[in-house]
Amino acid sequence: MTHYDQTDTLEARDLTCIRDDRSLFSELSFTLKSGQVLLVEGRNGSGKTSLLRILCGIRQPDEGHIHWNGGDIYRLATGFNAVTAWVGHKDGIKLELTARENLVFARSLGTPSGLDIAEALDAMELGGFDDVSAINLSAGQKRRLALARLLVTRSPLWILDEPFTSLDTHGISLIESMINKHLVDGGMLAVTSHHTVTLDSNDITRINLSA
Amino acid sequence: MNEFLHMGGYASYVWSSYAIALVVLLANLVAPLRARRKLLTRLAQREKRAQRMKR
Amino acid sequence: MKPATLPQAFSILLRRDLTLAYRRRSEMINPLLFFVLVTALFPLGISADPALLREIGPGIIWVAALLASLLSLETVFRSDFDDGSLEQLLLSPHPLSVLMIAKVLAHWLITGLPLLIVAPLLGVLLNLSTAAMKTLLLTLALGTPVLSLIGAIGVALTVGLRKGGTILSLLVLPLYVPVLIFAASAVANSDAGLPVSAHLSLLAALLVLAISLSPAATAASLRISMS
Amino acid sequence: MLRFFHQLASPKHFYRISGKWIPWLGAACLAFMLAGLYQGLLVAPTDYQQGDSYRIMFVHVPAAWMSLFIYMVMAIAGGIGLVWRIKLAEIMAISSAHVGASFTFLALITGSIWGKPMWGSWWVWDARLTSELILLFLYLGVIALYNAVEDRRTAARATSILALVGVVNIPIIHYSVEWWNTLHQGPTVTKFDAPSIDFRMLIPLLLMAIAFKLFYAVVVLLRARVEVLQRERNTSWVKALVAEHE
Repeated sequence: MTHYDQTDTLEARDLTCIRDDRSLFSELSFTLKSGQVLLVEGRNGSGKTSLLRILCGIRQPDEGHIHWNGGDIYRLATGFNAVTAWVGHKDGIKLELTARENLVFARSLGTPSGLDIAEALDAMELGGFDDVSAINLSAGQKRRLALARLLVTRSPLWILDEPFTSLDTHGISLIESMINKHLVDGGMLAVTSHHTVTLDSNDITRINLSA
Repeated sequence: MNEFLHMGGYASYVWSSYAIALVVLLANLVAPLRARRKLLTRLAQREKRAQRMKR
Repeated sequence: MKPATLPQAFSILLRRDLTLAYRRRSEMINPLLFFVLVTALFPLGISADPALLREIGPGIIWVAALLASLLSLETVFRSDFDDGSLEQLLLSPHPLSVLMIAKVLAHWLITGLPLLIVAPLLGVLLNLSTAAMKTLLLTLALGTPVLSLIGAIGVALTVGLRKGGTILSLLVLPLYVPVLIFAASAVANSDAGLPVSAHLSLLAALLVLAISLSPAATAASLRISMS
Repeated sequence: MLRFFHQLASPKHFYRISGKWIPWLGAACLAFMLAGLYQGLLVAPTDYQQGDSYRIMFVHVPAAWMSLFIYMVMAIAGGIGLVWRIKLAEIMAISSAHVGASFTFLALITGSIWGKPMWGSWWVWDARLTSELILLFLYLGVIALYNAVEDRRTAARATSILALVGVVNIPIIHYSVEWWNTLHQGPTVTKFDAPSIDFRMLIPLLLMAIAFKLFYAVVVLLRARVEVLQRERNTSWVKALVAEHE
């Protein structure tokens, strides 16, 4: 239903990230095309999260550039934000709001995907929790609610930081199938994960930051 | 000479102002110099420690 | 499907913050109680002489308003930072400075406006004349939004810091001085029957300046603290 | 052109060049200061009104000028560092904060000492002194923010924004304090103007002003060099320097 433009490309050139005057990584270059996955691995503190935060534009690289379809993502700014969906360590949901209210707000911060709230909640097996205040959800349910924003918005580029944290095996397979569908639709994914990620796509570029 | 020091009766005001000015200026001059020396010795120790760890 | 238009996103964010505040109603009362309590302390500390209170009343109320607004500033970004929704705001397809206006407007409606509602009570406590009371409300109406707008810059700069609150007052209070001076002197003047149009127009000028400049500064500060 | 400027501003290059400049600047500063002191304390005539206490002006006024001047430099350098992301501009901005605060503090202290014989009290809510006091809080805010943020780069960029916000507010604060001052005390006795400026009083004032500017240049370069060493401590040229230093 949400078919993405097959020619989308995200190109990173000579990325360098410095923390406490020590470079976490330098001269990092890669290209991500439609349907491809970038898997970022490495020990804790090796800069996995920093790399993803640079990719989505929250943090600026100390050196190097990132281009989306040829345009520098800092010049594109809100244009690039419109095609990107970010789920970080924190869920990004308000505990005092209900599941539906959280998703309505998440949808207003992106391009609506046409999937309505109830359908998105069902897809995340949160059906019936529409009017439950998020504070009463379990950690796994909150994580799935956070990931549900990916269904209510249409973003070719998904950037997920440890998406599987606090998910049980059933939850993990649910998310993996969602990702597979996204990739089949021509979407792209940059992800970090300690769990082994079993995805159908064989087009996975691996970057190990503590190599 | 002591008439000069007397400053027409305002000696304490004038000289205290100039003394404070001197102290403030010197403090600003000494601080970075001391900081540089402290940093260099700290970096030297760090270098020594790195050497020892490598062996 | 097109992304939500800017006005839609603006109103959704504004409504979200107001709903959140409504669901944490108890917290909304704190700045108000602080405002009344601080004002009530001054007569105890100085004297109950009505004439004296009437003279220093405007200054007391305005200093208390300043401190109450400072106290409530933390809530503008604190909870969004803790639960991660601040990152989502930064990555929205809408200009961040406009979203900042929504955040600050919500903060003003939640904490600034109630000060106006309580002010007459304090006016009575400090024996202000009706003319002074009227001007007090006018200056609060013009001045408290400026406090929220400038305060938002300070909060954006200190949101990531563990003990951000302590230095927030040091960053923001010096910038509040012009508002305090024009507002308090306006109320004092009207008490003495003098014209206050100059003071109010200066306050209005500060408000226009704050509305045009501080959202962009707040957005830039947020991007830096979140990076 | 910017590419060239970016190259020039390479930390290693800056460290070497500033090392050469500092002795000359220091000597010039000393020369001007001695000349200023000589002119101010010996040559300038006694003022018929204030006697010799007005000589405090030769420290107070240049310090007040410097406190404003350095804040402007800090804001501009910070702005450049933010917009063009030039590391050196950030370093110059933050290296100016402490010396700027010191000059502001000096202006306040000497102002209050100068005021004592004239008005009989150590502090008078005079417009200029009050603005100077608020400026001191602005400086302390910048320094406090820089120390509160862990990551050096974020800290430098946060303080640059604060300095820019501050510099926009300085004229507004100054105007509102002037307005407030005329409201309460009237523009009479507390005017801080120097006594009828006799030409021989103007010379020391300018000499001291130049001396203070040179002093600022020396101190800001010294502090910037320490900051550069700190930030570049993992580079080979700093490691070589450290080895040399032992």
